Amino acid sequence: MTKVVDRKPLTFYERTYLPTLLEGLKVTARHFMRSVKGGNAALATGDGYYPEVPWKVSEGYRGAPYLVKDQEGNTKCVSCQLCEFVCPPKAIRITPPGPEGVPADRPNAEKMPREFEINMLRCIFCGLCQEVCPEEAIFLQQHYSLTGLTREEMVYDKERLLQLGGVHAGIQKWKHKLEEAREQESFPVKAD
Amino acid sequence: MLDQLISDPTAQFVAFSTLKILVVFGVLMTFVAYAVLVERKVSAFIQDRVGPNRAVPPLVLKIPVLGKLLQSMGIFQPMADGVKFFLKEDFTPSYVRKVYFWIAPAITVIPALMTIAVIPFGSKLGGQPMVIADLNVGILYTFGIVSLGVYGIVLAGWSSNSKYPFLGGIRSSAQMISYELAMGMSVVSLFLVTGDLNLSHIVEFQANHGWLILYQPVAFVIFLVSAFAETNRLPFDLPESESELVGGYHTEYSSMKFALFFMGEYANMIASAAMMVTLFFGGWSLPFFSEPAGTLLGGLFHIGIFLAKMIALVIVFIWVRWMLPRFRYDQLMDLGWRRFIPLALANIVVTALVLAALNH
Amino acid sequence: MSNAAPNAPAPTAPPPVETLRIKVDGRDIDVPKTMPDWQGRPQPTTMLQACHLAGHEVPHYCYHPKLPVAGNCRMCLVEFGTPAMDMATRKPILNEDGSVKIARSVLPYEPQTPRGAIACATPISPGMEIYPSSPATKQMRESVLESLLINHPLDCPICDQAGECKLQESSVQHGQGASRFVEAKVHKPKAVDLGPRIVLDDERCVLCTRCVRFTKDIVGDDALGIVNRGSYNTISAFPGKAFDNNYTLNTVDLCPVGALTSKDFRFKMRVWFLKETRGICTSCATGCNITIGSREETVHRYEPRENDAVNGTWMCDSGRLNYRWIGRADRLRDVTAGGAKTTWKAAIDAIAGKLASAPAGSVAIVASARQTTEELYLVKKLATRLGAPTDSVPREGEADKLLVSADRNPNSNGARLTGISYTEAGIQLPRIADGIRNGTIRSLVVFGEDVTQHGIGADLLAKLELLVASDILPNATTAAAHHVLPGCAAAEKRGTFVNAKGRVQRFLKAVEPKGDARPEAEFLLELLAGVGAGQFPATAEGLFNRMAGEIPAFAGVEWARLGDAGANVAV
Amino acid sequence: MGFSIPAGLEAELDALATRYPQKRSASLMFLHALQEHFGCVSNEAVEWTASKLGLQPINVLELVTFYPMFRQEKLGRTQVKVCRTLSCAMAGSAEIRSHFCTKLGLDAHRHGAQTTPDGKFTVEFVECLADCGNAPVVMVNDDLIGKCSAADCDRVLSKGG
Repeated sequence: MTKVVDRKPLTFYERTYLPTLLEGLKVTARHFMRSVKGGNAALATGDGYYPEVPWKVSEGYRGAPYLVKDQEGNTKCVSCQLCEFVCPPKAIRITPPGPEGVPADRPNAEKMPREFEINMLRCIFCGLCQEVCPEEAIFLQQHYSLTGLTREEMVYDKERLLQLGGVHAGIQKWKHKLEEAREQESFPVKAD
Repeated sequence: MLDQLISDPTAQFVAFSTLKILVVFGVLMTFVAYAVLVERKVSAFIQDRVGPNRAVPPLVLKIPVLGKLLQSMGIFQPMADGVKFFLKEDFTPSYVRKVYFWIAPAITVIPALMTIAVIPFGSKLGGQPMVIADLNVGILYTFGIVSLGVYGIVLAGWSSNSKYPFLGGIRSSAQMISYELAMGMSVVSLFLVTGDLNLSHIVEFQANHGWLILYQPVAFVIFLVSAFAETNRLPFDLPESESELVGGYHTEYSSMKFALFFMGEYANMIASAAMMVTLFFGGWSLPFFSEPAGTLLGGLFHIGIFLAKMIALVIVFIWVRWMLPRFRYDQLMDLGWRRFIPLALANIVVTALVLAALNH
Repeated sequence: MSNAAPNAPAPTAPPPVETLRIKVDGRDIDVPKTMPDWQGRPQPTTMLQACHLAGHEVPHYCYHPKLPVAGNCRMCLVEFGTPAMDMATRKPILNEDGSVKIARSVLPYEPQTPRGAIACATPISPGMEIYPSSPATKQMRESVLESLLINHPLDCPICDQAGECKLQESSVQHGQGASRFVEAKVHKPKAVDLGPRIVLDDERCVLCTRCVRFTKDIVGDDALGIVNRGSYNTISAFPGKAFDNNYTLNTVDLCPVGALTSKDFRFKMRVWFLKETRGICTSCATGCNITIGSREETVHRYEPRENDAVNGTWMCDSGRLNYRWIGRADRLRDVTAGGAKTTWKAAIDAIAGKLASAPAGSVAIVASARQTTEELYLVKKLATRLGAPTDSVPREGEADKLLVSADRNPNSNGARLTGISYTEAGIQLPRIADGIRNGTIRSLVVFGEDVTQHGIGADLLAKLELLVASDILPNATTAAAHHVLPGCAAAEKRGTFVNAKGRVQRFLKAVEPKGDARPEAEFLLELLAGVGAGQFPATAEGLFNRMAGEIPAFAGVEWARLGDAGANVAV
Repeated sequence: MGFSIPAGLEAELDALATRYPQKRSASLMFLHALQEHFGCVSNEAVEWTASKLGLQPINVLELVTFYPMFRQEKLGRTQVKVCRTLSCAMAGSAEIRSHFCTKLGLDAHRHGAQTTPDGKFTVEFVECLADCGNAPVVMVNDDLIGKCSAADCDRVLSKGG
């Protein structure tokens, strides 16, 4: 439902723009004075300033995207390349396994990336990769301080992403499929 | 020989003028550098941040208490900035028009510095008038020089040969022309009141009769807003507008050439502030301290007064920046042409009528 | 699309098509009474075809215009109605306003429930009304789709079909957001090795039997069938028998879901990344129309492109897989002179200088019927200027009854029409060899062929004063050549081929040439200018039009009018 | 391979094939005959049938896997068919089957027919045996046992084998 809010006509004084102006000056002056007196926001919320005291990120903070493993230490990514497709700055680059490539390191998933690279210099931390991932294999994690001395160094490869990403204990879709299939067993399932 | 030279008035004038120019230039450049620091610090404080508090030369930290304090105040930041600007790669894109591209920063910064020449920044110091050039047409000189500054920006925008700078340059020229009119007309009423164009005389008038802001508040408002526009400060920074023109006219500039634009902007700001102090706030005078100084100490005190007023106005410039969003281009034009110019004209007429009535 | 060649006899006025007036989604439309079936024979028009003509696409899995109708997927169910008939008087019942009353098809004894019909197999009748977007039709589709998805593994992330999967598309358009199926799914064999080129995932199969019908009715190799019953239905080959004929990969295209996937393309690239370029298969003289799928200058697959005048919707496996050499690591990348790398400018200048000063008759040119018609035309211009004998190399194989032609060169007719080879390709080669042997021919220019395999041995090549070889891959001839000019695969340039039946078809560039390689036409133009043979248009379009203007067989044909389907020329 | 058809049977089947207007129509009769002879229809038998009738093996395999009466593996000497259609299912046919399975050491959770390793018994679920009034119904070879109880099962087990 649209609610129409009537705008009150401005008085002449208000139309000179001055009252809002002065109001604005007041607000900024207030903040200025507070900072001068030492009531700085960074100090008020933390223990100190950034490089010495690392910034404590909040729960929902979205930092660098990393790949995760499941609780059994297997790569979750199946190289579906949706993140590569959706990535607005084209920071993600996946080399699929190809016909003779490495099979997945967990049963039944059939597929995992041969190489998975994220160019952290291109990444804009938008989180679309995480959103689009059907396997819950990539997450924007709390790491915000990405530095390096060369451009090459800032292209994180699969090993590094997996190592930084850690473990995400989610549902193990492929494992359950395999178990379900094994229970029915009248059809052999190619596994492992 | 030397005695002769010392006693020769021309030689004296040359010597003192050179000295004044050097000192004023030095002070101005220092002010420019520290205006940047003040800008950053004030901005930070307004936004609940801390601002520059890192740069410190080696060994300074060894000084107990003071070293730490200087560092946290960011006193050395301008030096670091300067060094950084000098060391940055001076990159000239292949597609620019080289001559104009190179000359533009200079054209921006020189007029900004030259404006200072006619400002009386003190009463007298050891018998010397504290103004570099005590021109009879001081204010006309100022307007003439200031209007040259726009060429630097327009040239920079045009010669960069790329879209954003070009748009920035175009905006700048329109904006400068628009507000110069309003600015020029706002001061006409001041001269009606004082009957003189010489800035030193205007200051003296104020010392004797009270500040001109009391006589001409409308002119002050117009002058103040126009000064914001002339110096490309927010809310009138359309030629730069980082968010839409990615820097506008100086998008393609780097290193020292960029630094010159930067210095030009702040020098302009300081010059505007100095001009406002001179025109509206009684220059070096205070209501209870208005006699031209006879002693050295008094002279220095007057200079101090002038600088204090100027710094206060510079801080206002910075303060306003964090309070207003950027004007839209049509709003800017509307304000200039349809509000301020008629208002300034009306102000002149009213002032003239009032003066005529009083003189009768 | 009208692609009749202008020099073909003017078509006689087509007989008036008998039409029926029906209503599709409330709008009147006249549709032909009969339409061609999968073999091209006229059959009563079906509701699906009528809906197509009316602009309504009815979703379907088992129906394919080039396969016999099976009607087993039920996805094309639509609600319809026919004019109501008074049983006693055999007269149509009229509404109050005088229009014919339409009786919606309903279940017997349950007149509230609409009864759909499968649009792919139900012929239309006069006055019929089809409701392809009615609520009942939508509900039928939803239910059918839900049923098809009951045992589907939903493994799109690892499925090669994702992105071109009818099941995905229909799920988005007609499906339900969530599954209501809570029981354990039936699990079927996964990653079954069906044949040397095909992998089968039975869980994904929707049992449309397109593959079964294709291999039985089109190829005549009755190798696939459905075993077991009920929810355990499984596509299978007989145990121990591989599904192996030269057309197996068509079943991958046919498969509306990801059940049949190509081993060659397996897990190679997601289809949504592939740039699609219209090309022509170069493996034989049939000239099957293909779509080249490439990403970032790498060709990933060939797929057949529909052209009823040439290949229908099929192509053979051997042609489809004949692309890997384009990206081979040992491709000729550098222009070399005497084994040392040089520049195009230097090489062309040197060759042109030598050729221009060669006495008439001392130069021979061996071209290739794998080159484009435009290139062959330029080669012919060069030969005419130098007075050189020319020929191309014949390449013969076994023809099959479906697509593969005995002539394995894609452009033999192009070589013939441009005058490179005579009625029979290859008859000049022994004469050129003799010429080299007795010393009358001292310079040889070879395009895209290894002449050591075709009667001009390495000993003869050693006798030459000048051997220029332009090729794509290294071979004995390029090894012996004084000048090597790297050329392009068809996928790396634009041009035309004339197929065995005389159909001129154009193909477009899919990927950039590797290294310094350039399309042959480009450096032929420079060579021609260098030997003083005149200027020619620099684009494939311009060259083709110039050639068409000169060669009588091409009279009236223009690049722009070739379209995607090509045009016929007299051969 | 060890797959051979006795000459008599082959002649009989050849004669049978001629009785049909289309040769492939004889497939079912062939398969019945082969199953009777060998106890099951092996892949070799399928191939033999296909070659006899001018079909592809897969066509015959489709039939074999479709009809439940054709077996691809040899069954036990006593075949226990437990009905699992509605009436019997509601009357406890699942318990009957698992009773058989546990007694015979078979896996009650497995799908399809199971034969004991000694080849004596085969237990399987089948669809309706058309005696719903006497549910649960079990068919042991050709004998129908209505209102089957655990005791009936044990009796079958002790008798059969």
